[in-house]
Amino acid sequence: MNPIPSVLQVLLVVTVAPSVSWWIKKIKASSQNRVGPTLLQVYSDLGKLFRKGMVISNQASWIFHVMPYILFSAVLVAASMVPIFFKGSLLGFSGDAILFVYLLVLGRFFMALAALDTGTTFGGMGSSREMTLSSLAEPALLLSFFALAYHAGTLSIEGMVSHFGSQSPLQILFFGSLAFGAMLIITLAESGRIPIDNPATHLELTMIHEAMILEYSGRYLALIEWGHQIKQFLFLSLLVNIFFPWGLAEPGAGAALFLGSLFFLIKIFSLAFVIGWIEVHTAKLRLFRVPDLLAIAFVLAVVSLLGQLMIGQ
Amino acid sequence: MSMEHESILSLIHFMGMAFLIFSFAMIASPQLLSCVRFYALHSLSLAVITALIAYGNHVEHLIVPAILTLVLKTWVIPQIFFKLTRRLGVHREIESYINIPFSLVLSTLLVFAAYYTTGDLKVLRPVFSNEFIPLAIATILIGMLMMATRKNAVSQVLGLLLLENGLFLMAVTMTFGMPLLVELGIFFDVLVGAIIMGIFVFKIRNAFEGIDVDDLTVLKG
Amino acid sequence: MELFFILQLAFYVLGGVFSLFASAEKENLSRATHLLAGIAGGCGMVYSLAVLFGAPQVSYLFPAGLPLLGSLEFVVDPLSAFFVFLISFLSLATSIFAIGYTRTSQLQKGVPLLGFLYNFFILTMVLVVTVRNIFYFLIFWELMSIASYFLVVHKHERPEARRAGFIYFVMTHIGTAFITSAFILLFVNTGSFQFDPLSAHAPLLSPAWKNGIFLCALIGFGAKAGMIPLHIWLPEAHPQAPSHVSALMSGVMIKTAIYGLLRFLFLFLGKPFAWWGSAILIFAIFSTLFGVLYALMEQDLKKLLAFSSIENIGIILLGIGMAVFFSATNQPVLASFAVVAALYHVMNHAAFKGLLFLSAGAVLSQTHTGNMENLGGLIKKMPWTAFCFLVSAAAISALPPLNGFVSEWLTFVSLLMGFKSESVGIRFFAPILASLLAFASALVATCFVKAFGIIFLGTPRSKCVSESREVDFSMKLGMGMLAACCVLFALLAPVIISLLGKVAQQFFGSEVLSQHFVRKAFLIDPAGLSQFAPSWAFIAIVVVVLCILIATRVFLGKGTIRIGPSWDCGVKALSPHMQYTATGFSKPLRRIFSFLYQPTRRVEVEDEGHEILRTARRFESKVHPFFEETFYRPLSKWIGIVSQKVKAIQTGHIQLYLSYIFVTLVLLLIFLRLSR
Amino acid sequence: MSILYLLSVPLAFAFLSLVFTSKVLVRSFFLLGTMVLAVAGWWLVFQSNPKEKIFAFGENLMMDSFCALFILIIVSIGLLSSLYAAGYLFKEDESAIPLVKLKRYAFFFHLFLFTMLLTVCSNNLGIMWIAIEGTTLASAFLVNVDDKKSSIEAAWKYLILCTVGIALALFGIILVYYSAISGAIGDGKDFLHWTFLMEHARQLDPEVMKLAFIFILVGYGTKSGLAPFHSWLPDAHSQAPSPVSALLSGVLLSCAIFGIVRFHALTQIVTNSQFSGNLLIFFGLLSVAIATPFILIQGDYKRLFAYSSVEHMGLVAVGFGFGGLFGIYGALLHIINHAFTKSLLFFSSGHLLHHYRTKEIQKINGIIKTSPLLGGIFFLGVLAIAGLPPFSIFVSEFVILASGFIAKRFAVCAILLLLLILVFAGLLKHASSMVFGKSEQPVHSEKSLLMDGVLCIGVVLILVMGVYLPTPLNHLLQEASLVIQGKN
Repeated sequence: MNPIPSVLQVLLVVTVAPSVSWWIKKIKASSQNRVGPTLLQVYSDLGKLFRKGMVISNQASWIFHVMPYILFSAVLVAASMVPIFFKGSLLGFSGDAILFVYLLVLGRFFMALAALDTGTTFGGMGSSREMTLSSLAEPALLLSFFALAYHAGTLSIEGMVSHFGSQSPLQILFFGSLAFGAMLIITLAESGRIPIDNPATHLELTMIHEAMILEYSGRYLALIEWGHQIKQFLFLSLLVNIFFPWGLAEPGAGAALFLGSLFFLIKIFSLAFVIGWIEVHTAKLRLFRVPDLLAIAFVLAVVSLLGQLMIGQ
Repeated sequence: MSMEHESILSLIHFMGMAFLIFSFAMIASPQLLSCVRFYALHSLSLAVITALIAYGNHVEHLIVPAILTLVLKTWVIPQIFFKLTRRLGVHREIESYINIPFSLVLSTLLVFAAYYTTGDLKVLRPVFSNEFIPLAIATILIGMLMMATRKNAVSQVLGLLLLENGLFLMAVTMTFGMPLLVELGIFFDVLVGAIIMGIFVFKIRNAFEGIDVDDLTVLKG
Repeated sequence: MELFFILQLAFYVLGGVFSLFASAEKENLSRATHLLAGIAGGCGMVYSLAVLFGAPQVSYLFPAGLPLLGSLEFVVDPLSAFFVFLISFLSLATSIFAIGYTRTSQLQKGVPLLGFLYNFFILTMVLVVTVRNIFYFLIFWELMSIASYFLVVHKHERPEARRAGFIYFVMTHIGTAFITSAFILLFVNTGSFQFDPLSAHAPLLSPAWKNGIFLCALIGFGAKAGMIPLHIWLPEAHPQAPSHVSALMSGVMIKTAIYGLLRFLFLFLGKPFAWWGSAILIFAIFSTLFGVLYALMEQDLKKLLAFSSIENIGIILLGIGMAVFFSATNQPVLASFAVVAALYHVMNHAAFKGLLFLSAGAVLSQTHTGNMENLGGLIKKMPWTAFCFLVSAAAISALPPLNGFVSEWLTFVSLLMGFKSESVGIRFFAPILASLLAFASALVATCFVKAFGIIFLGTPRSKCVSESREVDFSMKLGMGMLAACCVLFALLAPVIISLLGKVAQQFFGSEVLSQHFVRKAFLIDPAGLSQFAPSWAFIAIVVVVLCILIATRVFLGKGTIRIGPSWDCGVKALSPHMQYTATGFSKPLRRIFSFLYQPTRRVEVEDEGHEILRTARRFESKVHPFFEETFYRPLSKWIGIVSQKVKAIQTGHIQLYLSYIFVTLVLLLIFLRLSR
Repeated sequence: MSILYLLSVPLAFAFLSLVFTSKVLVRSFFLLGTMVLAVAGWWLVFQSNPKEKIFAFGENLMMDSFCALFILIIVSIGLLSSLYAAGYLFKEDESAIPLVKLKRYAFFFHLFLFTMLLTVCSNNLGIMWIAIEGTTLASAFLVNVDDKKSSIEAAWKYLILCTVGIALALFGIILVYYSAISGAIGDGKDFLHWTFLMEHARQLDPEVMKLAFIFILVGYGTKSGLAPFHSWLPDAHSQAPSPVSALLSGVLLSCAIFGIVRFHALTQIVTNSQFSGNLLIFFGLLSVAIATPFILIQGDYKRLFAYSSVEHMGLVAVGFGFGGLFGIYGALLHIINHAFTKSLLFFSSGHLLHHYRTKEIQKINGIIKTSPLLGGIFFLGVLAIAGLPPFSIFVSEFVILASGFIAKRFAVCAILLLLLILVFAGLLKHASSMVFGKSEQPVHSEKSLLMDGVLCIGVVLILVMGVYLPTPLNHLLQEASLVIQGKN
């Protein structure tokens, strides 16, 4: 099968990702009866950042310079493994869910190091909190993947998506909903949304993700922001394609691709609406209450696995 | 011959009783020198018993140990003790962990235990007459009691010699005595043992100004 | 090939003898000893790789000196060859490192003895994994412990070195006692001291004997491997030894225990029972979790690395546990995959843990302090060491392109193959274990972000960092070799797995073929769960990074860069003490897991009069060492009390001694009377 | 006749040493005596065929492979001890011992060797009893060479306790003699000959034999330092000068065990039950158990090695108790290994006393810094006695453990392993606190080549025996274990 649609898919992911984060900002603004940024505003911000010069700390070492590229490439490789607009993907054959999760860990590892590099308190605080919370989130994410793998019989994401595509919704409703709940909480944690981390503010009490990239500016900041938006988009597309897989086009179908991807965009924007709605209606949790939320996600994943075992497929 | 046999038998029993009384006397004597004298008498009765058994059963090679006991244990060893106590100027009384009446009660208990355990012993069919076995074991137990309760080094040695006498009586009544060579060796050992213990008592008195065994408790743990 | 085997032993002996005459001023002799050790490592790699690549087994028979106890026979079969390769390649790297390291001020005095013990230590390890006789195995096993004891106690002026040495030697001795009883139980069954009759007789063992022998072997080898309840010596002993030795101890010595365990489980005990698998899994998951949780709380770098060794031993045992479980429910192909996963992690751990200890040694040699709190900003002074530490930190946190991820992925998949077994218990617990493994590896990532960040990044926290400068060439070469291995072992994964397949064949018979695990460049699992191509992942990441670099350079030009001070909220006095410290970094986890750590903190506050602006003079926070406090300390206190009590029977009174004799005599007479 | 020659050598040199007046002559004849004895002993043992027995003095004296082993130990350790004593006691510096004491020491030393050889060579159980009593009397003077208060106390306790013990043993011998007579086997002359009794063991009465073995076990057990009767051992061995305590610990205890094993062999055949074996295992285990706490919290290193002797004698008793080829072979090998290792340890403690003038473990640290040779050998010696592999003790402990597992006594072996670990921990704690660390006391270090030479010979011996066992020794051991099992 020709690789062109999958290459196209990666490019499409890269371009559509900022629009989803714009859509969430738009929902928040409208619910606070503000106007909110226009669609072009997000893209122009990125463009502006790319063109601006950079102010780099005198303490920074080569890790500070290398980190944005590693982060962006890790997210990009992860994106090329996940079927988004249709059931195929560029590098899906080379790995499975574990590789996907650990690619994100690679990005986070270097981001935490770069945060410590400039020797500021914010960097240390951000990396310490980020690594702690992500190490609590990772087992829940992997366990929900394992629960899905138990049902789908394979660990590769492509396999899971095509398997759940052919399943009738009623059959997987019970354990699927539990796994969806767990994955949703993890998506909020990974993309740094409200209940866990406040993306919009620079108040040291609340920021985790922002604290790490405080020292960045110009091109590096653009790459990091963009990577972050792609990662968020990836998680949302994972949720959509695994739990609401209907209408996703087969890899070969030329014409159906457009229809399938259109249908996918609708689904993704509605899920983004849900994220935005959650963000508006919940307050940020205290830092040491977040482990309880992640524990809930872990329990949901365990129960979904137990459910499958008890009911027996 | 039989009458003579009876009289020898009764004589032996009388000496056996004397043997037991003297061991009681030794444990009950408050004075060191009287204890040594009783030891001499105790060995004398042992010698007589041995001689009588030898004569009664025509066991010639028992005569030599009888004479040796007579010479060594009734005369040589007591002399050593007398010279020792005189030279050392050791005070005469015998200190003990338990007072004399209590030690007498204990020794009677031991004698009763000896008779109870070995009185009707089917296993040991002694050559001569079987009531001497409990007597010998009683003497051994009294010797042990004496050693375990006396504070004075010399009286400990006396307890040991009392124990040896019990053993020797057992040997004589059980098997008409060991082969001559072994008997000589045992006597020689007992004699040298007594001499060396005497030397050591002398050393203790020099070092500790007194032969009270309680000072000898420096080495612990 | 026998020639290379003899050559290796000869070179070690020669190196040892050479070092006895070397002394501080005669530099070239101490350099020669480590060079010889390196060459010996090279020879070892030659014949072990040859055997792994299919050459016939190397075997050698020494004339035995002792009667009654069998012959001193050495055979290098695939399993031994793998471990010899491990020992040789790591000792090659550490020897090259040691050439420079022994010259630094760290180890000026006692060099001759150190060199001799170093060579002797590696020699005994090689002998342990190749000997084929019970009695001589135990002799070399204890010689290995003696050599490592003297290395741990090398700087014996410090009381903690002596204490660490003591704990280490006693715990090893306890382990050896169990191993001895396991071996003798086997000997009693088969009547021979050689290994081959033991494995031949394996199927005829009765269940009671098998369980007994299994327990003894598990406890014995577990104590040496640092399994969780018996691990207390590891964080004490490894930091005290010189760094290139603790690299060997962590990288390879605890693996000889894994070698012993494998030989028992799959060769001597025939078909295992299912509960063995679950027992090993329980110990494994505890070791993994407790290992990393305690590593996170450490300030001393080498103690942190020692605890992380416990964690990696847990991962290896997870693989072995699943292998035992699968072979108990007679699925040999799945079992061999799990064994391959465990062995692969053994090799990877040797590579990156060795590199971690070597770079820690480099840092120690320059800054003379292992405490992370007063390091920082070393990346500017020691860039090469920092790069190697970064590579090994990334590898141990299982980041994709490197070898850590490959063996972690294999362990994950071997755990998840539990789906295929029919017992519901394992079908449920296998994924739970896998998620706990994920949790542990995430914590490892946190731990090594802390370690690397606090030591190498940010601004120097104390002046001892300023005098340090990059280490000399031999140390850099040693570290570079191991860093290259971390990448190489990832890219060559298909080749390595087919080699390890041969070792699995030795355990599970010949129907296990390597194409069950490898298809061209892909690692596949026999249960068909998933596939993974390490080379593809590596190429993908590198290519994408280059593309982005070139794209931004071409489209947006160079871009102006202005150097300015880090953001200091306008305070204008961003002092190094404002940075996060190691204690601070692990503070959130200490709070979240306070039920386990029971943290205690003591703050000495000093206020010059006004109580608002008080300055904390001294802050001390301690974590409750669970195992020492609840089991080992009370045990030793109890032994002390009992001994004091028993001491009372020797009061010095002669009468008492006499009554001991008489009372025993009377009791014996009564016993005789009753027993008749 | 050659046994009589062997016995006459020490006797002759004992009385010879009283004759001389100058210290040099006494010293040289003292050394000459043990050298001649050693050569005579080795020649006698290694030229005779281990299979058959050599009789002398009307079958009262006998030498078979079992006795030959002990002769080897006595003469070798005697030689080592006299070499060490030549350097340790006969030194010329200010604290030299007066000539009269040296002559007395030489006299009793050779007498002591004579009595031990007599014990081992005697076929007649009565003569064996007399010889063992002789060893007590001879060594009583050796214990308190320097007339300090504590050494007199130790000698006194040693004398009284051992004499009481041996008296009880006499009772056992009487019982054996009695059972021989009541069995009415042959003419009365050689009823006490061990070889005779072994041949006619079937006719002896089992009940009397059991009673006799109990008295023998209590009697000779006191002499060999088994558990409840061991109280004299730490005092005597720690107060005696080092060459003497090496001889006491290494050889005298083994000769007492020799006595017990002879009766054990006899009882095993007479009662053909494990009665005596179980008793030996019980008391052996009790000795190891009682010695362990003392080793753990000991303050004085000579007492530490004395208690380690109690522990190793317990191990030997357990080895004989397990029985079988492995058990007896291991126990005999353990006696030899223990003799050499323990004497090395006492020689090194003599060195320590010589250098540091104190027996306190706390007061000594950093030996490796002040005198590396002594520190190294001392530490290796302690590792050897703790039973670590390259040394010989590990070989025999392994064989004894193997025999324990063969005899299916898992509980006993488990307890033994646990106790051995505790002993190892105790010994290591003391040794590492003494050898390592910073040393601050002044050291009176005048080197004596002879003493260091003996130490080096000792270390080399135990290392070699840990790896290689000479074949003639191996034949002797195999033959001896057959003799004890009564199969030859």
